[in-house]
Amino acid sequence: MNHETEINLEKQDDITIFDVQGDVTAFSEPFFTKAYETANDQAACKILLKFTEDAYINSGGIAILIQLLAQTKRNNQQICITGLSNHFKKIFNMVGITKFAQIYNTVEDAVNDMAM
Amino acid sequence: MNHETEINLEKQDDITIFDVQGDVTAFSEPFFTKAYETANDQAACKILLKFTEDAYINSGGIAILIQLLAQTKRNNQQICITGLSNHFKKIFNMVGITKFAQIYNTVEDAVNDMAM
Amino acid sequence: MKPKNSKFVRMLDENTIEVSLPNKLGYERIAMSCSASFAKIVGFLPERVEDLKTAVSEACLNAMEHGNLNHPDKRVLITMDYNDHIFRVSVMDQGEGMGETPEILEEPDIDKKIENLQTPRGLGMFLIKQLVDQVEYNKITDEGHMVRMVLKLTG
Amino acid sequence: MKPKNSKFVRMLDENTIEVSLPNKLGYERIAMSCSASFAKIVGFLPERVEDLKTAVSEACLNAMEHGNLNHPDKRVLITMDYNDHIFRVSVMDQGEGMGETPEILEEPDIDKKIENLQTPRGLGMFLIKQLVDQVEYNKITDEGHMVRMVLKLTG
Ligand SMILES: Nc1ncnc2c1ncn2[C@@H]1O[C@H](COP(=O)(O)OP(=O)(O)O)[C@@H](O)[C@H]1O
Ligand SMILES: Nc1ncnc2c1ncn2[C@@H]1O[C@H](COP(=O)(O)OP(=O)(O)O)[C@@H](O)[C@H]1O
Repeated sequence: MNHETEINLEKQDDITIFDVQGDVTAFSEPFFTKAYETANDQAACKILLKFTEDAYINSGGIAILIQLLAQTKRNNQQICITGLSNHFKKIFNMVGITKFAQIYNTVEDAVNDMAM
Repeated sequence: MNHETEINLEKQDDITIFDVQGDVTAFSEPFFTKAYETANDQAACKILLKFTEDAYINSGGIAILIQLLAQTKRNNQQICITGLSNHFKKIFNMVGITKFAQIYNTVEDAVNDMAM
Repeated sequence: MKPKNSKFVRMLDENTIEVSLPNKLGYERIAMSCSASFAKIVGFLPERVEDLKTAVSEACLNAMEHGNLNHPDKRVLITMDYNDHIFRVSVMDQGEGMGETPEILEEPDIDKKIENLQTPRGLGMFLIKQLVDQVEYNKITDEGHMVRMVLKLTG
Repeated sequence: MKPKNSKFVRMLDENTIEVSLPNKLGYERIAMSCSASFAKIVGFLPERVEDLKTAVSEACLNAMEHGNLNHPDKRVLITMDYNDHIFRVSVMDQGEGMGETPEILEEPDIDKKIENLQTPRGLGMFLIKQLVDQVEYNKITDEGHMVRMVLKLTG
């Protein structure tokens, strides 16, 4: 089963980009946990979640993202999102995720805005 | 049912391009017949079939292409193919279509080569 | 083996497609691509196909987890038909349903979730209700529990 | 209706997926996307998934045309399972099969086809044989005629 989510961490200025390859489901939890731990070890205070347009994201995956959002809020970190298809932009809006993480169309837009 | 194949005719130099949008199945026959009639009305002697990479082509559609190849051969017209995915390049090879119609990776390659 | 084929003929009309899946998380993707393919054939626009896929996915996940309680030997049965511009899809599991009052399910509240005052889960039914034109759940049939969703082809 | 669910449980094991389609040309796409989705889940590479899709498509087209003779009230049943790196897919129709000697089917010959000495059709079985690792056809079961294809997961 391809339950693998791959998350590569990249730095751009003071922003830590979580490059999320693959699907986001309940099986993604350990990958997000590990990525977030690594980011914290590096004292990240700005995080950008970058998804792929063709990712399959389900409610189990969204629950994990909500947990991550909760943690970043508690730790006073800024968190933003990019790379979503229009469908998942809509879904993230419905669920209310956009109240806690702004969605950008491109990495460039996100990085420019988060730098300010 | 989306049994529609859309074929738009374009001219590039002395080459008539059949821009085939959509799937190529037994239902595509009237569209190819019509396109070929139009091309003949314009006295086309070089035809380039341009498919889309994500097209679904089945044996019913290939049979129609073989009929078209047979007609172009009888009428001494040159016919070439472009826009196929690797999978359908392989299939066209297996069936032997490549003996009668060369396959090019790009329209440019085809046009350059056919111009000679 | 004889009864099987005849049963299929008897029970499924010429607009109906049926998919039977083992109860494995991840296999909801198969139901998603089947329903997407059917919806495209009958003329749904890409955005609407995405809505359908998410609704089917969530209904299957619930069937696997809550209906079939993750038992690997249970099945999820997806039935789809298209008639008069109406696309119907039912997802059936071998469970007991949600009890008498699924309506009292707490609505997801993102503020509460972020503050840890509500589980981060509990989004599936909410998404289904948002995405389809009509949903009936908690239908107990002789064959198990069924969620029925309807999407209208418009435009 | 009771027997249905229990029958499903009895007949289909936890690695088996079943899709039942009405006998409509075009609906083979549903079988294609289902099998593609399943093959991706179990780890087939994209090129091999394409081979599978074409094989499934051709088997379904044959089932609809030659097996079910285009009767709209007949069904095509696709069963797939994956075990020990072997992907099996059978396509069943409610027809009589191809007669005793399918082996004598004339091989497609493009030169003859172009010269109108052979029908442009007759490519389906040829493609299936080329694309899958193993194919058995003309199997008549109690449930109808079946084509069975096998693809191995390698590498
Ligand atoms: N098929 C089902 N069978 C039994 N109970 C169900 C089913 N689907 C949903 N439920 C009940 O409804 C609740 C809400 O489901 P849902 O909104 O999808 O969120 P989640 O699955 O994250 O709990 C579930 O926790 C479960 O109690
Ligand atoms: N499911 C089937 N039931 C009965 N006959 C079949 C079936 N599949 C194939 N055949 C027979 O085998 C022949 C060759 O099939 P195929 O190679 O797919 O080419 P085509 O469908 O273009 O004739 C068919 O013409 C038909 O006589």
